[in-house]
Amino acid sequence: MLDVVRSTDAASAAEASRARRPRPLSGLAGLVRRLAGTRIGLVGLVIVGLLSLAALSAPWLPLHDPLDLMMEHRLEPPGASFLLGTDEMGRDIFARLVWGARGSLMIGVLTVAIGLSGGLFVGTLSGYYSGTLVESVLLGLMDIFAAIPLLVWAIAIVGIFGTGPVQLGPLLLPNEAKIILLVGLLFIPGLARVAHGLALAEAKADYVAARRLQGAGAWSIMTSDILPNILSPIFVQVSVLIGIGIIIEASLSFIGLGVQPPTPSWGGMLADARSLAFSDEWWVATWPGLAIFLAVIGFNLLGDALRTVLDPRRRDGGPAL
Amino acid sequence: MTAPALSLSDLSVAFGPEIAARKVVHGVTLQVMAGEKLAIVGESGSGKSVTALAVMHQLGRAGRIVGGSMRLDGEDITSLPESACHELRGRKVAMIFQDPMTALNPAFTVGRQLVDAIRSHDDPGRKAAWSEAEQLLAKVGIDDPRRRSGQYPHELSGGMRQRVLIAMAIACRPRLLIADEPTTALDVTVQAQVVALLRDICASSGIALLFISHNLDLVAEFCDRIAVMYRGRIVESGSAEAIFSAPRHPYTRLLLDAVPRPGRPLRTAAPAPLAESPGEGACDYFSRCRLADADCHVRPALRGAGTHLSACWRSA
Amino acid sequence: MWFAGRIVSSLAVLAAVSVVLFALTRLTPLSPARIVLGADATAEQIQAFEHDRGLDRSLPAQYSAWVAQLPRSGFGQSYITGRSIDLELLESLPVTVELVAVTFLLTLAGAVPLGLIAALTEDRWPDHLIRMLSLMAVSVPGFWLALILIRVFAVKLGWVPPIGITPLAEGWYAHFTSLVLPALSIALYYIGALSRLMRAAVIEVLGQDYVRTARSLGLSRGLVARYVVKNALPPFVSVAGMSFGYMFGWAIIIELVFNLPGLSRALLTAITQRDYPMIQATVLVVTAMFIVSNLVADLIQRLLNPRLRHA
Amino acid sequence: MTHAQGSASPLLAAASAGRRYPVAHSPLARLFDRRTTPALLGASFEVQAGDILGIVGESGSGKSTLARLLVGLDRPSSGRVLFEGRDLSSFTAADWQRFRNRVQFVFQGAHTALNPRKTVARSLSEAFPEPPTSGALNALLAQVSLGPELLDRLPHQLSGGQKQRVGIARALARQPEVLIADEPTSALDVSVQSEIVALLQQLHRERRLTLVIISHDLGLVGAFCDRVLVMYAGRIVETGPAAQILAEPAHPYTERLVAAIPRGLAGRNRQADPPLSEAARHGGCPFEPRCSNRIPICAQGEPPEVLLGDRLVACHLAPSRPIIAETNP
Repeated sequence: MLDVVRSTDAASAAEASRARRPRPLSGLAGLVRRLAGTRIGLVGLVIVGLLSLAALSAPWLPLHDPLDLMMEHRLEPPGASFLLGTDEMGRDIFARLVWGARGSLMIGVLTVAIGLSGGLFVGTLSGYYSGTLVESVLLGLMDIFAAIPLLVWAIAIVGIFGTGPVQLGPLLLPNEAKIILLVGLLFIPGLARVAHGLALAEAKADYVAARRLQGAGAWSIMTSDILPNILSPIFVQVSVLIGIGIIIEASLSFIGLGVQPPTPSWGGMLADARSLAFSDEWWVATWPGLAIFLAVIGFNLLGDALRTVLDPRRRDGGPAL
Repeated sequence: MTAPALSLSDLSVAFGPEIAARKVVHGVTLQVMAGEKLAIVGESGSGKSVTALAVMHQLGRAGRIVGGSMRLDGEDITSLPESACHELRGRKVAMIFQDPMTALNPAFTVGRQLVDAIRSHDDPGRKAAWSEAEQLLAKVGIDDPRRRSGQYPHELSGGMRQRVLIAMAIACRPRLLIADEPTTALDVTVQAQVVALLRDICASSGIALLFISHNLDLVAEFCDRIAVMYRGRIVESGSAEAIFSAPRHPYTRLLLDAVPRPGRPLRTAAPAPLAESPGEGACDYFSRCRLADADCHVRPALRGAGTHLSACWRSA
Repeated sequence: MWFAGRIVSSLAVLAAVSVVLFALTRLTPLSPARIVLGADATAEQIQAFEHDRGLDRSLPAQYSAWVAQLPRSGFGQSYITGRSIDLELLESLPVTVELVAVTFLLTLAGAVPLGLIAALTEDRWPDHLIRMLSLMAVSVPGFWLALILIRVFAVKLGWVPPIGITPLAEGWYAHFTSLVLPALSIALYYIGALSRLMRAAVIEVLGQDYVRTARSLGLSRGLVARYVVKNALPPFVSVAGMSFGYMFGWAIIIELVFNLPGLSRALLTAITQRDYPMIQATVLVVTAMFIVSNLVADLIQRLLNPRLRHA
Repeated sequence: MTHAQGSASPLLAAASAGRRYPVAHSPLARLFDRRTTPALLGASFEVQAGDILGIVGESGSGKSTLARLLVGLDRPSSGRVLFEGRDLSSFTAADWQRFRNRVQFVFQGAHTALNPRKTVARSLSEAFPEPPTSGALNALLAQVSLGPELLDRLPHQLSGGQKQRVGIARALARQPEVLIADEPTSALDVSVQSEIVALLQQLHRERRLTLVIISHDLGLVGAFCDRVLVMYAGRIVETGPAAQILAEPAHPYTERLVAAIPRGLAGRNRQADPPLSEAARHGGCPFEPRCSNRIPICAQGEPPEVLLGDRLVACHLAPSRPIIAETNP
């Protein structure tokens, strides 16, 4: 029952049912098709797809103005005129949810984009130059970064710099940009460690030595051999990290350090609804919470599906935070 | 007359889900008598390891026996509940695997693992088990067993680990010992020692040995009988002398020629050109065979006079 | 030897982190004097304030002065209240540590058995159920869960107090129950994440050759389980150690919801007041906790893994 | 006497080439921990154009390290590796380019020899200095008896033997004169092994390819190579013509290796040497702890290299052993 057959004979026999090598990505379309082939992947795709669509098309949807204070409609329960009801200030909750999705998804995706590019860069470089000063310095730097409890630092830094826009050279960074940069930077060490381990294994593989014997340069080997081979196990974590990014953004907004009012955000809506959570106006605190939950579970489902599709051999539980 | 230690008749094993099952062992019949050493020889994918795992009831979830029967010491073990499998393994049949580097638990000392093996059937008590463990280590040729038993696997060489594994396998005096390529991962000099150890153990304890290998030269040195497997079927079987000196199946001949031997030039013919593709039910060796002709579109059965059998229309 | 090296490197990391943190607080465009003294403070007043606190000196000079005073007067005084920061931390830190400790125990109690069950029933219904639940657990934002828990268990059912912490003086049980909801709000995520990790680690070990060896020798299920767990624990321990540190971060948010007098109150108050010495001290303490918990996790991992021990 | 690219220089040579690896992984730790482990303790030998040289030894004997030094994948930490009399360490970028066009490497046919995400066509194309035509790719595959239908396949869609053939084809792309192969058959089934050996022999015959074959299998190397070099614990313990070494090993370690070759019925009831202590020895003969012929001097001094006919043997006892092969024609 618990036996796992490992001998070469049995393995080759079982090969028919289970691919042993990760199949290469054949374009985004191919990946989406394979994701949709799994049940959880399909659910994840639908959730993430619908949310993204809603977020992108918010300005063109027939919605109430999310900022419009209709004091005469304060705390109206869900119904025909207000699909999900209104909040304490008489704003339409549904409209605010749709507009709030923009910030949540954008921040989630962009933080991971920063973490991913940084992590891949550091990981590949340090893995390829294993045993040299490059690796020591980069990994030492990552150790320092990794010694930082992410959330506390995010809170402290936003606290220190304030929630207002910050001038950085020619750029005026709104608070959202600060959070994206910050959380993205703090995502780097975890991804870099994983990438480093994978790149190290690839760099030791014979095919890399073969490339060196062909006179291929370090850059060419890193970009055309190592990077594509470590991408899919890393990719599996991306989805999960987007979910974490969304939760962090919502948490920061909840304590007033994230997306600033009046811009609608899910975390901010929950902060407004805090006092109502204990009263009978349940809907005010329920919908934004559900929205976060739905978005995060959508990305987590996608992550699980990606794991099955891209990397059937590795089955770790994903990063914990 | 005593029953054979192991008797397989018409055993078939398949992998995969019911609808897409792939048969990897087709009707294998063989017997190993007590104290006898039988070798199964074949290339990877020939089904030799799967046959062994079927005997151990360790096919995993994907694999299952789909035909035939297995008897161990006269007792039918074809289908057994999990609890009975536990009784079977270690006590009646034990197995050693190819890679000694990964087959020992890295988190426990070798003495502890040996003691666990000893105590898992007929527990003689902790103290007695430890002294028995030291005796076993000495028996498999490990110097200073007391010190060695306190060491972790990573502190031992590959040859020594394989000796420990052999000690664990014979700890409960099984009737049958299955060794799946136990020497492939070892250096040649160590390989010779491990083979010698297995031979001595069979001789002194009467344990039957089923030795799985891809090297005919190696098994011909010490096994009594040889069965050659190809694509899940036995294609030739007989005494080691008969097979080695008068091979009948072209695949056996290929295996014999493939191993370089000192004092003999390599007979390395280029692979035969692919003949026309055979249909269903043709001889499995058809596309690689130089002798194949129209007869070979029908798969030959294992046949022959006496104990030397082969599955080839061309064999005399 | 190894441990000494590890402690030295941990201290080095802590020092590096403190530099970064110090630099960040000093690099902000806003002078704390503005906040402390109010909008209509004169330039002279501000200068005097900054001079008093050494804020007009160069960054390295400020840092070395700060380090020099650490052993004598600890983290110094708050800009705002003038109180000793050490005293302030001594009041708030125990609350947070206790909350995190309870959270951690809840997490272990939930994650280990669930992960084991899921691994041992891989691809059958208990596994599917646990995986689905853990997936949901890691998707619930903790502060929202806290709101729900308060509404259900405190407001509707009245089993526990909705907010605040009942002092230990009022009885062990009352004290503990007042911590259960906040702890659960944090723990649920980690139960989900760590049970998945445990499952993966056990499944990985179950596929190892030595487990096959143990089975082929007819070792009892209990023994095989012990073999598996001892080998599956090291990766679990390392992530669990890291999680212990991360829990402090979530504790800050959850404490706010439950209005607990922990680090959260200290930090968030300090943030609104731009009380930089206080922010610095709080974050540094949490970071130190994080580093120590990772160190302990490494130590346990070494004890569990003879390969590392002998290296 | 110096050779400047003279024809008298051997094609490839090692002059007391040794390699030690630092114990500490990072350069910072190496400042404090200067310990090193020797992988190769100084090997000297020559490869002449057209030779087939076999290097034999057990795992950890330093044979793979030696192979990596010969092909420039790693630099010796002591001694030199010479190509046509020139030290590899003095090579310029242009020299390396030329060297790589002439000396190539075949990896063990394990699953990491080919990039799992690159098609056969891509892996082979990269081996050419210039992007090749499809005709060139087909011709290259034909040299290793593979058909063009494999070009679009990924490594996991190939059999073990096919993978190894692609690996050989990759090494042949620049039409090298020297091919160094590290365990080219050890990952393969016996029946496939012989096909790969046949392919290498054919290449040697048809293209006068110089071959250096590294293997743990003395039987294979002995049957295939002209000259054999036996390594033990980072040292060369015996060098000589393959036939002589197999028939009449002079070093006790070689003797053991020869005795351990499975020989079918002929080897029946052969007694294996008893296992001996596997402790490493510092100072003295490295093989002393395992040697059944040892005498007191073996533990004290490193054995000298003794010339016995065509052979070099590093053994204290070598001069006193009767060598039959030497007297035979």
